[in-house]
Amino acid sequence: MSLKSQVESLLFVSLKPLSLKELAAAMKAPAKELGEALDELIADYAQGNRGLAIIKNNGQYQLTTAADNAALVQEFLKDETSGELSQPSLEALTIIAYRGPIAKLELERVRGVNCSLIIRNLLLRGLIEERFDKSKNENYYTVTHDFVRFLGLGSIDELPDYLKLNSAESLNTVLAATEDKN
Amino acid sequence: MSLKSQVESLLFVSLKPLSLKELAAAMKAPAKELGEALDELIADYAQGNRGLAIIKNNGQYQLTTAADNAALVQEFLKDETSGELSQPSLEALTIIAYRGPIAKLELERVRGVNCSLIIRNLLLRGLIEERFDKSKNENYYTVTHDFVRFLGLGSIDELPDYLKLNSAESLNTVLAATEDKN
Amino acid sequence: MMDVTCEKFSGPFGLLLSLIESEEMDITEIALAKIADEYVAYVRANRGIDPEELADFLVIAAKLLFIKSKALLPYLYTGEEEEEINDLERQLRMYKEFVAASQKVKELVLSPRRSFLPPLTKNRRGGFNLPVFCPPAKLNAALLHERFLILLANLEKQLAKMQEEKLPEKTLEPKISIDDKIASIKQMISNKIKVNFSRLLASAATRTEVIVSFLAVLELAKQKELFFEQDELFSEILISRPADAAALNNQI
Repeated sequence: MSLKSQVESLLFVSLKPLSLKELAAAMKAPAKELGEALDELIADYAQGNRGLAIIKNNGQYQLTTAADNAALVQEFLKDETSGELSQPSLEALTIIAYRGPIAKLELERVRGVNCSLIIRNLLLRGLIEERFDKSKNENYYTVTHDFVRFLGLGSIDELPDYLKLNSAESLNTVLAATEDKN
Repeated sequence: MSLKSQVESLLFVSLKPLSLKELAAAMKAPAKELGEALDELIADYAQGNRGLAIIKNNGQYQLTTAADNAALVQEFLKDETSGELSQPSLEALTIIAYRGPIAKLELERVRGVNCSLIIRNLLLRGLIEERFDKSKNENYYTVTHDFVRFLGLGSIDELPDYLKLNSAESLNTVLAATEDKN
Repeated sequence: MMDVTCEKFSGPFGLLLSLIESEEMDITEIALAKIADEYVAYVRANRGIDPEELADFLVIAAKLLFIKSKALLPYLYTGEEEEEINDLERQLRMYKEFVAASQKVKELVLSPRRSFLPPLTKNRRGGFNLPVFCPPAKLNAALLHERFLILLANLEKQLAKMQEEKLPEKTLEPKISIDDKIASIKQMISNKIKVNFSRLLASAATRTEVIVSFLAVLELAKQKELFFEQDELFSEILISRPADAAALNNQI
């Protein structure tokens, strides 16, 4: 594939702006040619009535949405994070509330489906937080202080029936099965 | 800005695949015109030696990197997911890919063996998803966008011999027999 | 003693297909009849068969033996069973197509071509000034509690179901062995001179055991350990040892 195509892929997956030097290193390409490919790509985006644009700032490049669509995007993102939770998200949040800290794999075991997107969505809304456990080499999830306060509680163990439900037999069984498999 | 530009912006910022309906609601645009704009955008990406591509699966759209740049992007992301699948999982996935949405009973009829564990495993790995069909009172399975991305395809109907296997008469006959027996 | 031609197979159809292919035959009734014994031997040896799948293997074994017996004694069959045999052939042909397709899918999965997404993080939303905390307005502690109870109830149902599915498997395992069944049939026959076939089946507790009994009797017949008598079509089948049968015939 051409340099232009390659650099477009990298800018798309990168979450931070990249310098010409970083891009050239990743692509093992000469900086000069790469710079030309970038200029061409920027021109393509500018001409083509596109929804994306490349911002060049302090010698760093970043792919972003076109400025003209900013209002639409802003509203879309706001709606995405402000509505009521979907049933699966609510279920995941409930499990994290009563059973946190809980690992992603454990949560998935309880729900029977992959939960990557749901976790990300709950994180984005500030309802849960992620903590990396070095000894287990895994991320663990708990509800945030903001969320506990939103529920009108002093701490999460003030949820109804917390003590009993936190150690519910069926959950223990399912999670014990998780440990076996690993 | 044009619909094509707007839809490109939304697909870029969305964390999950979006359906025509969701996009139309966010953009307050008629679904039919939006569908045409999406088709145009997909064609633009496919023709233009581009670093991006749109995957369409289950009536949902997602913006991704072009499959041809995989080696470069994989190295950049330090992604280590390998496509390791056991033969039974591979068979089940293949049948779901070609025949989805498909019910568990139909899948088992094709494989001649109980598939509960395999389905559970594929759900946990996020390779298939389950949808409950109220009118038939049964769960139906389809492959996920993640799996289509692993295949490096733009949509599942690009699989070899898709049309033939998707509508294989032999399958229709056998599955008709399944329905009779239940 | 057994020629292990298929190290790796996936489920009962996989085994069937690899046996037929190792004989370089097409999927036909004749082919199915021909590999019936090999299939049964394979299931008996129980190599690489997941215990949870054993019942599915036995169902196919029973169908194959049925096809084989039809090939040997065609006049006993009325034609009604034709549909069932065709059905198995059709299923197998279709399965074969999907196995071939799965190899192509495997190539695609293993090929370097693949599409990627940016890692799932909130950075992409930078610049849009989104609030950091967006709780769903209607959510409260009581609702969380209610949802959690529903979840636990569902989990318990699931666990109970899994338990149920596991139980027969445990009770089935000691009974499932064809060798045991052969031994017990030999025992029955050595105690009595003749045994009714229906009596053998009457002692079977489950469908799987009926199949196992049937397989065991066929196996004994093949090894010429048993002698079968039947006065007329559909009448009771009497089983005896060849020696006893010879002795009885001599007396008469």
